[in-house]
Amino acid sequence: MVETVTWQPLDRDALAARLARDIPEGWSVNLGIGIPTLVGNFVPPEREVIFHSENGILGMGPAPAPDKVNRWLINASSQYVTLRPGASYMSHSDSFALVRGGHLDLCVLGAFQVAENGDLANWARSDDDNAPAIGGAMDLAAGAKRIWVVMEHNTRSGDARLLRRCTYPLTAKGCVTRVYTELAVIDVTPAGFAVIDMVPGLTIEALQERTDAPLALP
Amino acid sequence: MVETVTWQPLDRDALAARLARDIPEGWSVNLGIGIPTLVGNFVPPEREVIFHSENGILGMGPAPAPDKVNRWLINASSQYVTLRPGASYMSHSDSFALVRGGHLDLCVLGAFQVAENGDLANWARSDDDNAPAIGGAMDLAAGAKRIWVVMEHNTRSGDARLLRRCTYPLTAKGCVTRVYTELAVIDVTPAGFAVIDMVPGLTIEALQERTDAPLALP
Amino acid sequence: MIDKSVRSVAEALAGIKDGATVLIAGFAQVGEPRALIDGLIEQGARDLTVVHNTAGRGREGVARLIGEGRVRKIVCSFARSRGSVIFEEVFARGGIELEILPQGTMAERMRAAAAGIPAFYTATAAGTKLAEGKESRVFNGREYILEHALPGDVALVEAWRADRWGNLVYRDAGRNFNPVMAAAATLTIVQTQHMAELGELPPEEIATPGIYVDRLVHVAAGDPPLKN
Amino acid sequence: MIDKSVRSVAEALAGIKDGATVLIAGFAQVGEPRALIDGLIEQGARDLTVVHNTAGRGREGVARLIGEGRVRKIVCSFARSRGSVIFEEVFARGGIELEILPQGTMAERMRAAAAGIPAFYTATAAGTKLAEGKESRVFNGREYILEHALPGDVALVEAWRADRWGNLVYRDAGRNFNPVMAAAATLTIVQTQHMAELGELPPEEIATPGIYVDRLVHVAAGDPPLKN
Repeated sequence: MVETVTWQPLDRDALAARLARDIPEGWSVNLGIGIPTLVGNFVPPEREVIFHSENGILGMGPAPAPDKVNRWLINASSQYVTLRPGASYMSHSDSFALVRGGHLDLCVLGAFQVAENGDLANWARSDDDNAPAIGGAMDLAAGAKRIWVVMEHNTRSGDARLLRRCTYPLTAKGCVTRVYTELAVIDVTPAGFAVIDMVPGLTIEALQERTDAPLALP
Repeated sequence: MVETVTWQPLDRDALAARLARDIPEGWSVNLGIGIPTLVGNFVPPEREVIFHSENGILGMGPAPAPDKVNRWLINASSQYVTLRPGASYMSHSDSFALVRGGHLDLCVLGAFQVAENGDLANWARSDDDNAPAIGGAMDLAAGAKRIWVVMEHNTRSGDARLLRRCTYPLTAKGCVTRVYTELAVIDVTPAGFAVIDMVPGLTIEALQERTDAPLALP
Repeated sequence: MIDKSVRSVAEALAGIKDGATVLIAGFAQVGEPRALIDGLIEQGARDLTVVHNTAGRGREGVARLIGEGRVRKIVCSFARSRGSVIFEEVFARGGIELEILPQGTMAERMRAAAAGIPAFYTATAAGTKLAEGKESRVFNGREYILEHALPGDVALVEAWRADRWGNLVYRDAGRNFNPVMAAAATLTIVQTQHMAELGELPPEEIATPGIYVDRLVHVAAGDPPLKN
Repeated sequence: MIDKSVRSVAEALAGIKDGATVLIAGFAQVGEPRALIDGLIEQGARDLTVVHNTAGRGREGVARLIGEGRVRKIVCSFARSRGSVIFEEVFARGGIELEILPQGTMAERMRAAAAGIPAFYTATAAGTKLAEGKESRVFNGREYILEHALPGDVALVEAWRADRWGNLVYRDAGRNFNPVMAAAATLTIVQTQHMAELGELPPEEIATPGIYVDRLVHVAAGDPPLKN
């Protein structure tokens, strides 16, 4: 099949911005490492969103100017951040009690794979990874009210990441509620994946070709 | 048997003072309702003992002068207290985490009965008490490193309170390590009760007569 | 702009349903959200399960809520105690269910609800009458019982200072059950003695972050009543 | 007079035994008790179980402790990650045991140890490879796994300010694992950037009360190193 490319994938910033559009004022949100962290740059400060970091910060603001760095104020990705008025500190145990207790409206995570039943795989590419870096991802995946995944639609070698079943070790079962890729926004529903947005010009058929699990239009 | 009364029982204040003598500097201590509360009056302020109250105070000082009352500062017996320098506040959940986690060196409790295996009964005089007031006694009894009981040696009708086995419902099993009465100080040992002090003039035979469980001298 | 403050106690309490589980903070009237309790009586919800340290004392507050026949079940650590006159009378005629919990177990069951822990083991009450009917298990030679999370549909909380995000600071021993109850309920309603500007409360001192708070009403209730 | 301060790092660390479980706080070098870690290397205890968020990064701190062959087992949430060069090498040749935990489960297991809870249920990691060999149980239709308390023989902690009772205040994100580790160990050793007079630390702000602290050494370590 010859496909006429009449559409453009989103770049990382545009993808982060696309996701940021959907975060309403008042939500408490944790942003994972990678593209998720970029999301914070696209939530305008006048839209009050309360950003949480696992290392005990609630109410983070954007990165500081280079000459205004507070070396005691880093996020869970070890990046310097600022505090918004209204911010507060807590210990690691209180911070994860908050996570595990379902008090975050949203956590945005990167992923290797997402399955149509909402299963998430984002910490190991193989069962043989015997010394992985898990951090807080399993706690966040199991705990937040909503898990939105932001990832590239396909691997570098072109394999699908939106699958019938994950082939990599799971981070959590059935936790993902929405996926943002450079091509589309896809809800995870009881009936499987449902495409709710695509980049202009892209067809559902072209998207399906790049996707292992069946896609529905809502 | 005719007994020559050549000894005097301690009054409440003397009993509290006797117990207070045995609390070393540096201990963290919770005092229950009743005679235990009096113990605080007999620890001189220069001997630094850290008094805890279940409602979230660590580092209580003595009662305030009547014109210096802070209505926001009460202990677990609902009495006005003061703060010592070095005091801190915590929530109820943190306060009982501290209790349950074994961080108190000592809790002094009143009791109805103590058994020679350390069982404590201090919340109900009958299995039929279907609406009791338990408060924090079970948590303290199960959690503190040491439980010292302070109580009258006998009931008003003359029955023994130091028993082979408690007949009242238990507060906790095997928790009591020492008992202070107006007549004696008695350790709870793996072999049962061992008298370590008596009021002057009292004989072990006279004390045994007032006690259900066998008493040993250490 | 996030602003959790509402204009009246009635607005703060709107929508509480019959049958709700209501966590009511405070310890011996210190840090007790009395205006919200009175408002709940006005509001009218019935058949409530109330979690509070006592079964009410005197004739006001939780005692009055019970007296008005609105509490199906009370969960507390002190039931029969000095001044629990209304509870006694209602309980004697079978008008209220009672669940007695050790105070620390009550606090920890709410902390578990807040922290996403459905159940935990504790040595408190093991081997006692209160352990009857509860699962027990031995760890390292000691007996523990299994206790379950105790979540609230609603929490009523009193703060000393609050900002529009719902960040709370408490005064002295007024903290007590307030933070754990605030975190353990689906709908957390706060009466605050003072309102602060956003950013005014020190980030190190905030004992309840606003994430746990839903509605906020300014009630300058003043000091707790003097005890005799 | 209670005075938990000692004169040197060596004195603070005296008596730590071979085979001890050592909780080491800090998150990405913020709030990390580096002077105590270096002191532990000097002190000489071997065969340690170390609980720390990572398996060490770079060549200093926990990484160096591992590199010197003093750690029998590392319990962490990040093992293989950027900069974990020493761990990688020691692990590859079978020179260290590894227990990987989700970060929140690690924190909560220590909180349980501090709070007298031998075990609790959590949904974190349920249904994943990390749940293999762990008990699981369904509550309200959801699967949870049983996790056990994780107590330390020793905790190494960094505070911003401390008084002679061992009351601690932390700075900004320097709080992290410090309070929970301080509370979860039998012997809690603190390095503090500043000493305060007793009564100087506000009772509302003390994040670790002195009851959890055993020894205190003044180390004006300064700000954490600048990240690039």
